[in-house]
Amino acid sequence: MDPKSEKTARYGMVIDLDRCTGCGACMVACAVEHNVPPAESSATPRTGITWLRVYGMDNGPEDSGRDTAYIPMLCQQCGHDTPCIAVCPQNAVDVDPTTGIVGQVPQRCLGCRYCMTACPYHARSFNWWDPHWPAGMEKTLNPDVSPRMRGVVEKCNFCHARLHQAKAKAALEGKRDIKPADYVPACVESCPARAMVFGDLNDASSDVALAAAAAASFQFLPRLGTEPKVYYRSDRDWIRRKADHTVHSSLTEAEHR
Amino acid sequence: MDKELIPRGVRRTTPGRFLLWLLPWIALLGFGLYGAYLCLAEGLNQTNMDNRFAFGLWIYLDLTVIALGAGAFFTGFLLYIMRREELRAVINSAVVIGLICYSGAVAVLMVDVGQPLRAWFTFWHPNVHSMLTEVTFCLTCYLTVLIIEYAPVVFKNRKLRQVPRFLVFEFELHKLMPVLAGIGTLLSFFHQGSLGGLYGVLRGRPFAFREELGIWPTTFFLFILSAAAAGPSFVLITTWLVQKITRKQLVRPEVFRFLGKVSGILLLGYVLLKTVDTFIWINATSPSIGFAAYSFYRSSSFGTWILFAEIVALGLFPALALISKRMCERPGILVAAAMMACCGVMLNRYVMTVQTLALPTLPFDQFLSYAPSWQEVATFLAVLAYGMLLYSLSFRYMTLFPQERELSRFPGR
Amino acid sequence: MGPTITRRDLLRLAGGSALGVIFSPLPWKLLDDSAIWTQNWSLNPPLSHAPISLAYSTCTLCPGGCGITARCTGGVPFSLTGTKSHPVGRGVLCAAGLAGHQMAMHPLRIVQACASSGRSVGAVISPLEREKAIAAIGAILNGLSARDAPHSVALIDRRPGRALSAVYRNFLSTVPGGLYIVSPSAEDATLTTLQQMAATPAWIGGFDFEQTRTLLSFGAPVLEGWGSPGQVMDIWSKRARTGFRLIQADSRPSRTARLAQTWLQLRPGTETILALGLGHVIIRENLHAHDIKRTTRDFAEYARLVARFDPPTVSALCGVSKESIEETARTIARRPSLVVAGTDPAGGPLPNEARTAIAALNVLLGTMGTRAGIVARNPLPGEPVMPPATTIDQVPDQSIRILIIDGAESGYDIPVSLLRKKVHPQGAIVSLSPLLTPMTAWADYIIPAPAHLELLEEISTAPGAVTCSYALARPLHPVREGSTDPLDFLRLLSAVTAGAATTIPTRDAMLRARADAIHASGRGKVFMPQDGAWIEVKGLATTEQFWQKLSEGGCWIDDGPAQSRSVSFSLLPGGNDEATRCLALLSGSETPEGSSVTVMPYGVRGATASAQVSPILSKIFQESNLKDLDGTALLHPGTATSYGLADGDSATMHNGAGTMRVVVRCDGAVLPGVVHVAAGPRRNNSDAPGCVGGEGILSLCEPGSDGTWRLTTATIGKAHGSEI
Amino acid sequence: MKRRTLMLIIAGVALGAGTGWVLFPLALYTRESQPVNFSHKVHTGEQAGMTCENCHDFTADGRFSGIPALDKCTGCHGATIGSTDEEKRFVEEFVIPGRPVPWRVYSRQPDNAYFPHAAHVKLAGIACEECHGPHGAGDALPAYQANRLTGYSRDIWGRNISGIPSHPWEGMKMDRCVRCHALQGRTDGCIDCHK
Repeated sequence: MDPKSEKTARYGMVIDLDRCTGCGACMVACAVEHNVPPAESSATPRTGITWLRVYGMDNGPEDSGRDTAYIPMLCQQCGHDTPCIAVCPQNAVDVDPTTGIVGQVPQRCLGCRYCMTACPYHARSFNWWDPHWPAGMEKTLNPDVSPRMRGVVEKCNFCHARLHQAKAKAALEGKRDIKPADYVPACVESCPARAMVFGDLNDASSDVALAAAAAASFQFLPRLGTEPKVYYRSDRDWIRRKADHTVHSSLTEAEHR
Repeated sequence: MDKELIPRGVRRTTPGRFLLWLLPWIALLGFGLYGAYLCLAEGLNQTNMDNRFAFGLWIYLDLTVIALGAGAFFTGFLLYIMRREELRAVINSAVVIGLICYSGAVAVLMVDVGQPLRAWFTFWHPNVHSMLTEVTFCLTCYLTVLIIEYAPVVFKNRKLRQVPRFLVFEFELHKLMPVLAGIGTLLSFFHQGSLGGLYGVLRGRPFAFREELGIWPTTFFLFILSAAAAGPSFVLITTWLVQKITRKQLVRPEVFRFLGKVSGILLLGYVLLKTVDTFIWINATSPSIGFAAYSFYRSSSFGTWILFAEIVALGLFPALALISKRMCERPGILVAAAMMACCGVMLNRYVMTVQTLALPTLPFDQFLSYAPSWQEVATFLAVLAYGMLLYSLSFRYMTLFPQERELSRFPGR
Repeated sequence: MGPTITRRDLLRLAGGSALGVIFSPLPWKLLDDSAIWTQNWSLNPPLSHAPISLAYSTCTLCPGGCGITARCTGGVPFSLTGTKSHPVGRGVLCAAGLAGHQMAMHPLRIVQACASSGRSVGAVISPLEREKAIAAIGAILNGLSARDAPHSVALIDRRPGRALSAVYRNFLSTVPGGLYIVSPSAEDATLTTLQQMAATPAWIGGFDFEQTRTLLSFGAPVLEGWGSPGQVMDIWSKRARTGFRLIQADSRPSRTARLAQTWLQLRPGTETILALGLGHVIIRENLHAHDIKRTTRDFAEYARLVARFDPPTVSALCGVSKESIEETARTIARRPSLVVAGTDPAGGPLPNEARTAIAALNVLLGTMGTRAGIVARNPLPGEPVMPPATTIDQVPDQSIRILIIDGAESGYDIPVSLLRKKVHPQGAIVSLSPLLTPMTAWADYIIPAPAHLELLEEISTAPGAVTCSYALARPLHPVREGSTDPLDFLRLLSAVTAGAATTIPTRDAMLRARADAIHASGRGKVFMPQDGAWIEVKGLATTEQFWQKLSEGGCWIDDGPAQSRSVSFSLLPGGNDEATRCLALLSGSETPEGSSVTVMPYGVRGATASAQVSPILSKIFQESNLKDLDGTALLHPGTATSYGLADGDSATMHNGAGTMRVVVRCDGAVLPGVVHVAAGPRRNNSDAPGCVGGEGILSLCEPGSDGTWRLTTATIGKAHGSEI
Repeated sequence: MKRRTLMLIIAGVALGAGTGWVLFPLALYTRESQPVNFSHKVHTGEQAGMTCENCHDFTADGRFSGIPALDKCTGCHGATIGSTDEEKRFVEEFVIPGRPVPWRVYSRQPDNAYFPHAAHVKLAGIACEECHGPHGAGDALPAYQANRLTGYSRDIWGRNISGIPSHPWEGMKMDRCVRCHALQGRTDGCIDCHK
């Protein structure tokens, strides 16, 4: 490999669903970090812009014997057959060869929303409105992330701006590879329950790689073959069963609905 | 002035009545353009689409009109390549319909995308793997072809013929027609197909995802076939409608029957392949990614009846009707069958667009519904009105049906 | 050839120039630039290029006291995170805190004194010169005689325990007829009750959560805003290892209830019965502390009372199975365990007997003063020890001339109807809130305080904590022109108040006094956010040094809890009447008549009708279904259909107190016949600032004879006509 | 006849080309002069002998400070040290009131473009002049020109309207970055340079 370019990483995440309490701190931290504007008055859960969204999931029975899990859903950074990349007509979506992060460039996007129909995780949001900030609040924008304009799609990129800064810091010291501690996404940093672990899956010794390899860890919709780099973990069987969408579960789901 | 423009030997209503006919369509066009303006000026919050229903009425109707507009390329193909001369009677009309459908679809797409000013990026930074790139390229190219094909029809106009250069040009173009028809066929083949591929490649949408033949999912070929089948039927219907509205006989009955037969044969082929594909999908494709095909039909009003309607009621039945000689003797049945064929294809496009998006993928998702906003409807009505206007003008001032003149001289032949 | 220019000539010229233009940069660059223009066509704000810096402060949105590390560009904060390894915040912030730096730019920020044009819905709030407003208040104050309204000035402090609170109390004690009122937070509710039950009223306690293994919570929002989020989440996420168990007794399927290992879904208003039922099992099975006779003064009476509350009876009344009642009693009897009573930020306090019955369980189990139980806490140095303050429901009606509502958010919401009832018709309500909350909108005068992180403030011991802490909240924004420091307001008010002869300290002096007292005590150590170092207070020679450390963002922590003195408690402080009140419950509460449903308001700390959150919290309230917008009504699907309602419908609720519009959300976990209505944030930009809006569900809540309003009845039906 | 036609067409071409090449740039760009006529020559030359890094340096976290803040200047120019009127004006208008100088930045990239100086200067060892040209030797600051349509500096596109650089350092559009990275054999994703 070219010595000029840094060693290739595969950034990924493991989210512990037994720790998550659905407090929503990650969602706010994410929106603040990425200069996502507050909702328009008529915005709804279906038209809002959330790079990261926490869903509630019940085990079915609706007596007090029921169990609930809160599931933070962000771009799963699919590592294979990434559904959104192939469909974009003008290369606004790509997977970064050195980090494995699926990137989205709003300035290239023409807003056809084909990628949104392609994403099974509903991890993409469209800018249905022009972005608006209350007077004065635009002064509190994060200088490392450019705000998006109306009519384009946006999504999680593992706080890539933070990776930029980590790399710049390393470069100043003449290094190409960053210190893992210098690159932590906003959601991971903010989680009060410390439910999220982030790092390089290629680095077998990293916490995230170990957690991802652990028995209790799993992916959502693994059978689609998109190999998400966002893993989840739980000791509760019913969650793992639902996440691994099988023919059987899909039928019972339908019954349930 | 108006008189001099009307082709020789045919009778057309008075300018006054013609204007009266145009007025409502002009009004509708105005209303529709206002809706489109709102979407462009205020942004797509004017629509009822959302992050889950990222495609809505517009995409569905684009697919539909392009399927119905396939008449243009397929008639051209049969006439110029397969040398089926009887189709010369409707080729001009078919071309106009194609032009309307395609230009309309492109116009709506320009409103549908969030950043129309960046549309040209697709040509400058194309992603060759994207079905949508294929669609964009073929659509624009084919639209140009249609315009060139439409040109001679215009130049044939009585007044324009007086300019000698135009006459020469028109003559030259005519020699070009077979080539254009060939190119048109090729282009249409690809964009009709890639419109189908659009959904077939959606690995993340188990309802739409299909196995691949070569580099294309099966929907690619099914869309081509269904469009080719629906096209002639639509030409048949429109011609019949024009006859009814103008109370004139424009083409000989055998033309209708031929169109019907062509449509029927293709439709039968489509139905067979669709059935095979559906079985593969139910038993292999969809289970392989963890979804039981039946679950798609349990979660809502989209019951299995849709499959039946799409394949049998609006597929097999009209196909058989169109093929059988005895039935096609009766124009009523012929037209009805053609309509059913078109409805079947429209239903297919509807299911592919709407049901695909309405169905949940994640275990905690809900089945979603969507109803277009008036701005969305209006924008599409604008296309309808524009089509009506363009067709009416073409019919009045150009020769869309060459047989009309003699038929009007010896009616009932 | 003639000189005449023909049409064709022009055509040729045009054609030529078209050709020329094609071969010039014009069309191509225009195409490119127009596309680049779309990058900022919607006038996206330009980003700052100023240098990046870090600033340390403390969050004052709630009494939790989490440490803040702010990233600033050109001195303006653009992102907040919890200060790493902060002793109170544990390096994290809650959702509201993460957007705290935006509160100063809140669209509903009030930046000048205002007066309301009336008390009816739709009355308009218009700016008024501050001095004029104060003069008007003074006129009312001195216009009314002590006969009409004995309480000249009353002040509601929703965050007691601050240096400011002490100044308030001081001021009010000097004013003849001055009255100091609190609305305690969920954590304090249990502790103040225990204080009332204790023989020595000076006793202060804290929950030793870290150590305890079983927590029985009666509706306390343990996982949704309790103490400092960092600490609770820490305990929760370690539960797999420590075996920490949460048992939630709650009628509502709150997040806490859904997540708790055990959820006892009891019928609304049956907390007292369940608590006494548990007491019954504990005594019957001899699970109580061995020295119970010594630590309590009225065990016999209590035992006699709970004898009547056998599991079958209780189960029938609460809707909790006999088995799970006994199971729960046995679980909490396996010490270390804790029992806490909840106070929903929007639902208001539990009735007295419920609070005592629940608190009594702690005494019964002997968790008082023991490790992992409720341990005595040393008072904060310099904090005057005062008897528990009154709550609004204890104040006689129409007895207040001027009611001041402090801007700080913490305790439960108070229905405006209740406030109005307590204030004399000619009296006035004055709000010091910097934000136009639905509650503030009802005030007669608004003297807005500076916003969050604009003023040098102090934040002391988090409610329910076992050790005291103290930190300063350094301002990250300049104070906005037109807002008034509450201290200045007191100064101006005392000038117009007859007999008010007190000197109000300056903010700096007020806080330094506290700091000096702590330094003088020589106790504890200071955590420094810059490097995470700990500095012994003894090691700091001068008070100035200590103050310096605090103003750099340091956080002072007392060493360890106080050595527990054995305190004796009364299990039935109310005596016989309380016993009879409890026994009356056995006859069962009257269920609402046919057409109407039981209504329970609920809310999240810091995001209720009396609070505003940053508009960016729309992500969790409006742009997702994670938390509920104001007026969300949770119903059981069955109940919904029986009233002809479906999920997502808009419905109207009505009772004697008023009418309101709600949005139906069906949830199978809600008890039939019960409607939980959210008092939360509204949609962004939906409040028209300056216009008096309803206070949501609280406007339907009439305080009952027991001074609570968490349960009311109303009719519900499909809404007709346009949005209200 | 034919000649007339030809002449007319040629005239047309000239007209069109003229508009496109001459009038269009004039219409497209604004011209603004800098608040202070700063002379790089004076500072970098014999008298002062400063280097680029003296003023345009890095902060500890690896960010590039770009145009220095006022305090950098105040370090030497706390009071007038030279003899020029321009410096006198600068001290009176900015240093004494402590008003930051509203410099217009010639090479400011759009907000959505991310260019880490650290990586290019420290790792790749690219000299400042390679991208910024020899303006360090310039005595006067050229007028700042902003594109009326996009609002970005003309130097991003390049002074030459055709987009073909007349000097190797001219123009800072994406294709230039891409070309160089391609030559370095680097593999990048879009978001490596877009934020």
